Amino acid sequence: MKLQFAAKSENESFARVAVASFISQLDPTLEEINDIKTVVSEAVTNSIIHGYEEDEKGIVTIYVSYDGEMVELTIEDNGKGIEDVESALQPLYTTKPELERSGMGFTIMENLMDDMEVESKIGEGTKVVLRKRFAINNTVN
Amino acid sequence: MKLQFAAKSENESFARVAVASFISQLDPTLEEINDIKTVVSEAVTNSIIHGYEEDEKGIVTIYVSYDGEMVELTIEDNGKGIEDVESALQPLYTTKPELERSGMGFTIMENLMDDMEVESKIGEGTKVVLRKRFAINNTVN
Amino acid sequence: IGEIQRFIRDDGTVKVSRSLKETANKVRKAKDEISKTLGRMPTVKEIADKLEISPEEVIFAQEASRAPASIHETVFE
Ligand SMILES: Nc1ncnc2c1ncn2[C@@H]1O[C@H](COP(=O)(O)OP(=O)(O)O)[C@@H](O)[C@H]1O
Ligand SMILES: Nc1ncnc2c1ncn2[C@@H]1O[C@H](COP(=O)(O)OP(=O)(O)O)[C@@H](O)[C@H]1O
Ligand SMILES: [Mg+2]
Ligand SMILES: [Mg+2]
Repeated sequence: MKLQFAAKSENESFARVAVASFISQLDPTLEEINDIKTVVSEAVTNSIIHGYEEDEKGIVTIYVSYDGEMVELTIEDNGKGIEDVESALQPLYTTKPELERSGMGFTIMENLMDDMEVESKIGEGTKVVLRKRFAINNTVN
Repeated sequence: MKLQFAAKSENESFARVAVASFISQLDPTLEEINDIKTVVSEAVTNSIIHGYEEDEKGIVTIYVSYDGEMVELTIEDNGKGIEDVESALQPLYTTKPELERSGMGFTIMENLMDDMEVESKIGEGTKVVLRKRFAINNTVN
Repeated sequence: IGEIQRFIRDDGTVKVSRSLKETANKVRKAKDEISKTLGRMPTVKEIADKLEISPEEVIFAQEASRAPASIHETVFE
Protein backbone atom coordinates (compact mmCIF):
# COMPACT_ATOMS: atom_id res chain seq x y z
CA MET A 1 0.00 0.00 0.00
CA LYS A 2 0.96 3.58 -0.52
CA LEU A 3 -0.07 6.52 1.62
CA GLN A 4 0.56 10.24 1.06
CA PHE A 5 -0.30 13.16 3.32
CA ALA A 6 0.58 16.76 4.10
CA ALA A 7 3.61 17.42 6.31
CA LYS A 8 1.78 18.53 9.43
CA SER A 9 2.24 17.12 12.91
CA GLU A 10 -1.50 16.45 13.18
CA ASN A 11 -1.06 13.75 10.53
CA GLU A 12 1.52 11.80 12.52
CA SER A 13 -1.04 9.95 14.61
CA PHE A 14 -3.06 9.21 11.47
CA ALA A 15 0.01 7.77 9.71
CA ARG A 16 0.81 5.59 12.71
CA VAL A 17 -2.68 4.11 12.91
CA ALA A 18 -3.00 3.67 9.12
CA VAL A 19 0.23 1.65 8.97
CA ALA A 20 -0.68 -0.28 12.13
CA SER A 21 -4.08 -1.16 10.75
CA PHE A 22 -2.53 -2.40 7.50
CA ILE A 23 0.03 -4.51 9.42
CA SER A 24 -2.67 -5.83 11.75
CA GLN A 25 -3.71 -8.11 8.85
CA LEU A 26 -0.58 -10.13 9.71
CA ASP A 27 -1.95 -10.89 13.19
CA PRO A 28 1.04 -9.31 14.99
CA THR A 29 1.64 -9.18 18.72
CA LEU A 30 1.07 -5.96 20.63
CA GLU A 31 4.81 -5.55 20.92
CA GLU A 32 5.33 -5.90 17.17
CA ILE A 33 2.65 -3.35 16.38
CA ASN A 34 3.99 -0.92 18.98
CA ASP A 35 7.45 -1.17 17.44
CA ILE A 36 6.00 -0.44 14.01
CA LYS A 37 4.08 2.56 15.36
CA THR A 38 7.20 3.91 17.05
CA VAL A 39 9.35 3.74 13.92
CA VAL A 40 6.60 5.31 11.79
CA SER A 41 6.39 8.16 14.31
CA GLU A 42 10.12 8.72 14.30
CA ALA A 43 10.47 8.66 10.52
CA VAL A 44 7.37 10.75 9.80
CA THR A 45 8.34 13.32 12.45
CA ASN A 46 11.78 13.59 10.87
CA SER A 47 10.26 14.25 7.44
CA ILE A 48 7.90 16.89 8.84
CA ILE A 49 10.30 18.67 11.20
CA HIS A 50 13.66 18.27 9.48
CA GLY A 51 12.77 17.51 5.86
CA TYR A 52 10.06 20.14 5.37
CA GLU A 53 10.62 22.28 8.48
CA GLU A 54 6.85 22.09 9.01
CA ASP A 55 5.96 23.52 5.61
CA GLU A 56 2.51 21.93 5.13
CA LYS A 57 2.86 22.00 1.37
CA GLY A 58 5.37 19.15 1.74
CA ILE A 59 4.11 15.63 1.08
CA VAL A 60 5.20 12.58 3.07
CA THR A 61 4.91 9.21 1.30
CA ILE A 62 4.78 5.83 3.02
CA TYR A 63 4.94 2.44 1.29
CA VAL A 64 4.23 -0.80 3.14
CA SER A 65 4.52 -4.28 1.72
CA TYR A 66 4.86 -7.83 2.95
CA ASP A 67 6.35 -10.69 0.95
CA GLY A 68 5.48 -13.58 3.26
CA GLU A 69 8.62 -13.10 5.31
CA MET A 70 9.55 -9.44 5.74
CA VAL A 71 7.52 -6.27 6.21
CA GLU A 72 9.13 -3.46 4.25
CA LEU A 73 8.32 0.08 5.29
CA THR A 74 9.51 3.07 3.24
CA ILE A 75 9.10 6.64 4.49
CA GLU A 76 10.00 9.27 1.93
CA ASP A 77 10.02 13.04 1.62
CA ASN A 78 11.10 15.59 -0.97
CA GLY A 79 12.45 17.92 1.66
CA LYS A 80 15.82 19.48 2.19
CA GLY A 81 17.80 16.25 2.62
CA ILE A 82 20.55 15.25 5.03
CA GLU A 83 24.01 16.76 4.61
CA ASP A 84 25.94 13.95 6.28
CA VAL A 85 23.95 10.72 6.62
CA GLU A 86 26.68 8.87 8.52
CA SER A 87 26.73 11.49 11.28
CA ALA A 88 22.93 11.73 11.32
CA LEU A 89 22.72 8.01 12.16
CA GLN A 90 24.89 8.41 15.27
CA PRO A 91 23.12 8.30 18.65
CA LEU A 92 22.48 11.78 20.09
CA TYR A 93 23.32 13.52 16.80
CA THR A 94 20.78 16.26 16.08
CA THR A 95 20.73 19.45 14.02
CA LYS A 96 17.83 20.84 16.03
CA PRO A 97 18.95 20.80 19.68
CA GLU A 98 16.67 23.79 20.29
CA LEU A 99 13.63 21.59 19.64
CA GLU A 100 14.48 19.33 22.56
CA ARG A 101 14.81 16.50 20.09
CA SER A 102 16.80 13.65 21.50
CA GLY A 103 18.92 12.79 18.48
CA MET A 104 17.85 9.17 19.01
CA GLY A 105 15.36 8.79 16.14
CA PHE A 106 17.53 6.77 13.76
CA THR A 107 19.01 4.77 16.64
CA ILE A 108 15.52 3.77 17.75
CA MET A 109 14.47 2.83 14.20
CA GLU A 110 17.59 0.74 13.70
CA ASN A 111 17.11 -1.06 17.03
CA LEU A 112 13.42 -1.87 16.65
CA MET A 113 13.72 -3.16 13.09
CA ASP A 114 15.89 -5.86 11.52
CA ASP A 115 17.28 -3.63 8.81
CA MET A 116 17.48 0.10 7.99
CA GLU A 117 18.68 1.96 4.90
CA VAL A 118 18.82 5.74 4.64
CA GLU A 119 19.24 7.50 1.29
CA SER A 120 19.32 11.27 1.13
CA LYS A 121 20.31 14.03 -1.25
CA ILE A 122 20.54 17.71 -0.36
CA GLY A 123 17.63 19.60 -1.91
CA GLU A 124 15.96 16.42 -3.13
CA GLY A 125 14.82 14.59 -0.05
CA THR A 126 15.22 11.59 2.18
CA LYS A 127 14.12 7.97 1.96
CA VAL A 128 14.23 5.58 4.90
CA VAL A 129 13.67 1.86 4.24
CA LEU A 130 12.95 -0.31 7.26
CA ARG A 131 12.50 -4.09 7.27
CA LYS A 132 11.30 -6.50 9.90
CA ARG A 133 10.76 -10.24 9.82
CA PHE A 134 7.12 -11.32 10.31
CA ALA A 135 6.62 -15.04 10.52
CA ILE A 136 3.27 -15.78 8.98
CA ASN A 137 2.08 -17.05 5.63
CA ASN A 138 0.29 -14.19 4.02
CA THR A 139 0.97 -11.45 1.53
CA VAL A 140 -0.30 -7.91 1.68
CA ASN A 141 0.43 -4.97 -0.57
CA MET B 1 -4.35 12.52 1.71
CA LYS B 2 -4.04 9.82 -0.88
CA LEU B 3 -4.18 6.09 -0.29
CA GLN B 4 -3.53 3.21 -2.69
CA PHE B 5 -3.85 -0.51 -2.08
CA ALA B 6 -4.33 -3.86 -3.81
CA ALA B 7 -7.87 -4.88 -4.77
CA LYS B 8 -8.38 -7.60 -2.18
CA SER B 9 -11.26 -7.86 0.26
CA GLU B 10 -8.85 -8.06 3.20
CA ASN B 11 -7.91 -4.44 2.52
CA GLU B 12 -11.45 -3.15 2.93
CA SER B 13 -11.17 -2.96 6.70
CA PHE B 14 -7.82 -1.18 6.41
CA ALA B 15 -9.33 1.39 4.02
CA ARG B 16 -12.17 2.06 6.48
CA VAL B 17 -9.74 2.66 9.34
CA ALA B 18 -7.39 4.83 7.27
CA VAL B 19 -10.15 7.13 5.99
CA ALA B 20 -12.08 7.26 9.28
CA SER B 21 -8.96 7.95 11.31
CA PHE B 22 -8.01 10.76 8.93
CA ILE B 23 -11.50 12.25 9.30
CA SER B 24 -11.30 11.84 13.09
CA GLN B 25 -9.12 14.97 13.06
CA LEU B 26 -12.28 16.96 12.23
CA ASP B 27 -13.91 16.08 15.56
CA PRO B 28 -16.79 14.06 14.09
CA THR B 29 -19.52 12.29 16.04
CA LEU B 30 -19.50 8.50 16.09
CA GLU B 31 -22.48 8.59 13.79
CA GLU B 32 -20.63 10.70 11.22
CA ILE B 33 -17.67 8.30 11.40
CA ASN B 34 -19.94 5.30 10.92
CA ASP B 35 -21.46 6.91 7.83
CA ILE B 36 -18.01 7.57 6.39
CA LYS B 37 -16.94 3.97 7.08
CA THR B 38 -20.07 2.64 5.43
CA VAL B 39 -19.62 4.63 2.22
CA VAL B 40 -15.92 3.71 2.05
CA SER B 41 -16.89 0.03 2.39
CA GLU B 42 -19.51 0.26 -0.34
CA ALA B 43 -17.29 2.10 -2.81
CA VAL B 44 -14.16 0.03 -2.14
CA THR B 45 -16.10 -3.23 -2.34
CA ASN B 46 -17.53 -2.12 -5.69
CA SER B 47 -14.04 -1.42 -7.03
CA ILE B 48 -12.76 -4.78 -5.83
CA ILE B 49 -15.72 -6.97 -6.80
CA HIS B 50 -17.12 -5.23 -9.87
CA GLY B 51 -14.21 -3.08 -11.11
CA TYR B 52 -11.45 -5.66 -10.80
CA GLU B 53 -13.50 -8.82 -10.27
CA GLU B 54 -11.13 -9.58 -7.38
CA ASP B 55 -7.98 -9.48 -9.49
CA GLU B 56 -5.47 -8.50 -6.79
CA LYS B 57 -3.22 -6.80 -9.31
CA GLY B 58 -5.81 -4.01 -9.45
CA ILE B 59 -5.13 -0.85 -7.44
CA VAL B 60 -7.80 1.12 -5.59
CA THR B 61 -7.05 4.80 -4.96
CA ILE B 62 -8.73 6.96 -2.33
CA TYR B 63 -8.35 10.74 -1.95
CA VAL B 64 -9.65 12.58 1.09
CA SER B 65 -9.60 16.33 1.58
CA TYR B 66 -11.34 18.95 3.67
CA ASP B 67 -11.67 22.62 2.77
CA GLY B 68 -13.07 23.96 6.03
CA GLU B 69 -16.63 23.14 5.02
CA MET B 70 -16.89 19.92 3.02
CA VAL B 71 -15.14 16.58 3.22
CA GLU B 72 -14.48 15.30 -0.28
CA LEU B 73 -13.90 11.59 -0.69
CA THR B 74 -12.85 10.12 -4.05
CA ILE B 75 -12.69 6.36 -4.63
CA GLU B 76 -11.19 5.39 -7.96
CA ASP B 77 -10.29 2.24 -9.84
CA ASN B 78 -8.89 1.39 -13.26
CA GLY B 79 -11.16 -1.59 -13.62
CA LYS B 80 -13.68 -2.58 -16.22
CA GLY B 81 -16.00 0.40 -15.80
CA ILE B 82 -19.79 0.67 -15.73
CA GLU B 83 -21.75 0.19 -18.95
CA ASP B 84 -24.80 2.24 -17.95
CA VAL B 85 -24.18 4.53 -14.97
CA GLU B 86 -27.76 5.78 -14.80
CA SER B 87 -29.11 2.25 -14.34
CA ALA B 88 -26.32 1.34 -11.92
CA LEU B 89 -27.43 4.16 -9.60
CA GLN B 90 -30.97 2.78 -9.33
CA PRO B 91 -31.91 1.01 -6.09
CA LEU B 92 -31.73 -2.79 -6.36
CA TYR B 93 -29.87 -2.67 -9.68
CA THR B 94 -27.02 -5.19 -9.68
CA THR B 95 -25.04 -7.04 -12.34
CA LYS B 96 -23.97 -9.71 -9.86
CA PRO B 97 -27.19 -11.13 -8.38
CA GLU B 98 -25.35 -14.45 -7.89
CA LEU B 99 -23.10 -12.82 -5.28
CA GLU B 100 -26.08 -12.01 -3.06
CA ARG B 101 -25.24 -8.35 -3.49
CA SER B 102 -28.15 -6.12 -2.64
CA GLY B 103 -27.85 -3.58 -5.45
CA MET B 104 -28.13 -0.86 -2.80
CA GLY B 105 -24.49 0.33 -2.70
CA PHE B 106 -24.91 3.56 -4.67
CA THR B 107 -28.27 4.26 -3.00
CA ILE B 108 -26.63 3.98 0.44
CA MET B 109 -23.71 6.23 -0.59
CA GLU B 110 -26.07 8.85 -2.00
CA ASN B 111 -28.23 8.80 1.11
CA LEU B 112 -25.45 9.02 3.68
CA MET B 113 -23.58 11.83 1.91
CA ASP B 114 -24.66 15.29 0.74
CA ASP B 115 -23.47 14.83 -2.80
CA MET B 116 -22.37 11.99 -5.11
CA GLU B 117 -20.87 12.01 -8.60
CA VAL B 118 -20.07 8.85 -10.55
CA GLU B 119 -17.85 8.89 -13.62
CA SER B 120 -17.08 5.71 -15.47
CA LYS B 121 -15.73 4.54 -18.80
CA ILE B 122 -15.77 0.97 -20.08
CA GLY B 123 -12.28 -0.53 -19.93
CA GLU B 124 -10.86 2.53 -18.14
CA GLY B 125 -12.39 2.52 -14.71
CA THR B 126 -14.72 4.20 -12.27
CA LYS B 127 -14.46 7.26 -10.06
CA VAL B 128 -16.93 8.03 -7.28
CA VAL B 129 -16.79 11.48 -5.66
CA LEU B 130 -18.65 11.87 -2.39
CA ARG B 131 -19.06 15.09 -0.39
CA LYS B 132 -20.35 15.77 3.07
CA ARG B 133 -20.62 18.99 5.07
CA PHE B 134 -18.48 19.01 8.22
CA ALA B 135 -18.96 22.05 10.39
CA ILE B 136 -15.66 22.70 12.06
CA ASN B 137 -12.87 25.15 11.50
CA ASN B 138 -9.92 23.16 10.35
CA THR B 139 -8.28 22.12 7.12
CA VAL B 140 -6.72 18.77 6.41
CA ASN B 141 -5.27 17.28 3.27
CA ILE C 1 -9.66 -17.47 32.35
CA GLY C 2 -8.08 -14.55 34.21
CA GLU C 3 -5.04 -16.71 34.89
CA ILE C 4 -4.74 -17.64 31.25
CA GLN C 5 -5.07 -14.03 30.13
CA ARG C 6 -2.40 -12.94 32.59
CA PHE C 7 -0.15 -15.72 31.37
CA ILE C 8 -0.58 -14.63 27.76
CA ARG C 9 0.19 -11.06 28.70
CA ASP C 10 3.25 -11.89 30.77
CA ASP C 11 4.49 -14.05 27.96
CA GLY C 12 4.73 -10.91 25.83
CA THR C 13 2.85 -12.66 23.06
CA VAL C 14 -0.53 -10.98 23.44
CA LYS C 15 -1.96 -10.44 19.99
CA VAL C 16 -2.86 -6.93 18.97
CA SER C 17 -6.31 -8.19 17.98
CA ARG C 18 -7.03 -9.01 21.62
CA SER C 19 -5.72 -5.71 22.91
CA LEU C 20 -7.81 -3.83 20.33
CA LYS C 21 -10.93 -5.70 21.39
CA GLU C 22 -10.34 -4.72 25.00
CA THR C 23 -10.00 -1.10 23.92
CA ALA C 24 -13.15 -1.46 21.81
CA ASN C 25 -15.03 -2.59 24.92
CA LYS C 26 -13.81 0.48 26.78
CA VAL C 27 -14.88 2.64 23.82
CA ARG C 28 -18.37 1.11 23.97
CA LYS C 29 -18.63 1.73 27.72
CA ALA C 30 -17.34 5.30 27.40
CA LYS C 31 -19.81 5.95 24.58
CA ASP C 32 -22.74 4.76 26.73
CA GLU C 33 -21.62 6.79 29.75
CA ILE C 34 -21.06 10.01 27.82
CA SER C 35 -24.33 9.57 25.92
CA LYS C 36 -26.18 9.27 29.23
CA THR C 37 -24.52 12.35 30.71
CA LEU C 38 -24.84 14.58 27.65
CA GLY C 39 -28.07 13.22 26.20
CA ARG C 40 -26.49 12.91 22.76
CA MET C 41 -23.99 10.82 20.82
CA PRO C 42 -20.44 11.69 21.88
CA THR C 43 -17.84 12.88 19.42
CA VAL C 44 -14.86 10.66 18.74
CA LYS C 45 -12.68 13.16 20.57
CA GLU C 46 -14.85 13.08 23.70
CA ILE C 47 -14.38 9.31 23.87
CA ALA C 48 -10.65 9.59 23.12
CA ASP C 49 -10.17 12.17 25.89
CA LYS C 50 -12.00 10.00 28.42
CA LEU C 51 -9.84 6.96 27.58
CA GLU C 52 -6.67 9.06 27.20
CA ILE C 53 -5.92 7.74 23.73
CA SER C 54 -5.93 9.48 20.34
CA PRO C 55 -9.11 9.74 18.24
CA GLU C 56 -7.32 7.64 15.61
CA GLU C 57 -6.83 4.84 18.16
CA VAL C 58 -10.56 4.96 18.98
CA ILE C 59 -11.32 4.34 15.30
CA PHE C 60 -8.76 1.53 15.05
CA ALA C 61 -10.13 -0.26 18.12
CA GLN C 62 -13.74 0.13 17.03
CA GLU C 63 -12.97 -1.54 13.72
CA ALA C 64 -11.34 -4.49 15.49
CA SER C 65 -14.53 -5.31 17.39
CA ARG C 66 -16.26 -5.77 14.05
CA ALA C 67 -13.70 -8.16 12.54
CA PRO C 68 -14.55 -11.88 12.69
CA ALA C 69 -13.02 -13.64 15.69
CA SER C 70 -9.92 -15.71 15.03
CA ILE C 71 -9.51 -19.23 16.42
CA HIS C 72 -7.28 -17.76 19.10
CA GLU C 73 -10.06 -15.44 20.25
CA THR C 74 -12.67 -18.20 20.26
CA VAL C 75 -10.54 -20.42 22.50
CA PHE C 76 -10.08 -17.81 25.22
CA GLU C 77 -13.33 -15.89 24.97
N1 LIG D 1 13.74 13.37 6.73
C1 LIG D 1 14.81 14.13 7.08
N2 LIG D 1 15.13 15.24 6.35
C2 LIG D 1 16.19 16.00 6.68
N3 LIG D 1 17.01 15.75 7.73
C3 LIG D 1 16.75 14.67 8.49
C4 LIG D 1 15.65 13.82 8.21
N4 LIG D 1 15.64 12.83 9.13
C5 LIG D 1 16.69 13.05 9.94
N5 LIG D 1 17.37 14.16 9.57
C6 LIG D 1 18.60 14.68 10.20
O1 LIG D 1 19.16 13.65 11.00
C7 LIG D 1 19.29 14.10 12.35
C8 LIG D 1 19.10 12.95 13.31
O2 LIG D 1 17.78 12.47 13.26
P1 LIG D 1 17.20 11.73 14.54
O3 LIG D 1 18.13 10.61 14.87
O4 LIG D 1 15.78 11.36 14.28
O5 LIG D 1 17.30 12.82 15.70
P2 LIG D 1 16.40 14.11 15.92
O6 LIG D 1 15.20 14.06 15.03
O7 LIG D 1 16.05 14.04 17.37
O8 LIG D 1 17.26 15.30 15.59
C9 LIG D 1 18.29 15.23 12.48
O9 LIG D 1 18.63 16.13 13.50
C10 LIG D 1 18.35 15.86 11.10
O10 LIG D 1 19.45 16.72 10.97
N1 LIG E 1 -16.30 0.30 -9.39
C1 LIG E 1 -17.15 -0.31 -10.23
N2 LIG E 1 -16.71 -0.88 -11.37
C2 LIG E 1 -17.55 -1.51 -12.23
N3 LIG E 1 -18.89 -1.62 -12.00
C3 LIG E 1 -19.39 -1.07 -10.88
C4 LIG E 1 -18.56 -0.40 -9.94
N4 LIG E 1 -19.35 0.06 -8.93
C5 LIG E 1 -20.60 -0.32 -9.24
N5 LIG E 1 -20.64 -0.99 -10.41
C6 LIG E 1 -21.87 -1.51 -11.09
O1 LIG E 1 -23.01 -0.88 -10.51
C7 LIG E 1 -23.89 -1.87 -9.98
C8 LIG E 1 -24.60 -1.32 -8.77
O2 LIG E 1 -23.69 -1.13 -7.68
P1 LIG E 1 -24.25 -1.16 -6.20
O3 LIG E 1 -25.36 -0.17 -6.10
O4 LIG E 1 -23.10 -0.98 -5.26
O5 LIG E 1 -24.87 -2.61 -6.06
P2 LIG E 1 -24.12 -4.02 -5.92
O6 LIG E 1 -22.67 -3.76 -5.62
O7 LIG E 1 -24.83 -4.67 -4.78
O8 LIG E 1 -24.31 -4.74 -7.23
C9 LIG E 1 -23.03 -3.08 -9.75
O9 LIG E 1 -23.79 -4.28 -9.76
C10 LIG E 1 -22.05 -3.01 -10.91
O10 LIG E 1 -22.61 -3.48 -12.10
MG1 LIG F 1 13.98 12.37 14.88
MG1 LIG G 1 -22.01 -2.47 -4.18
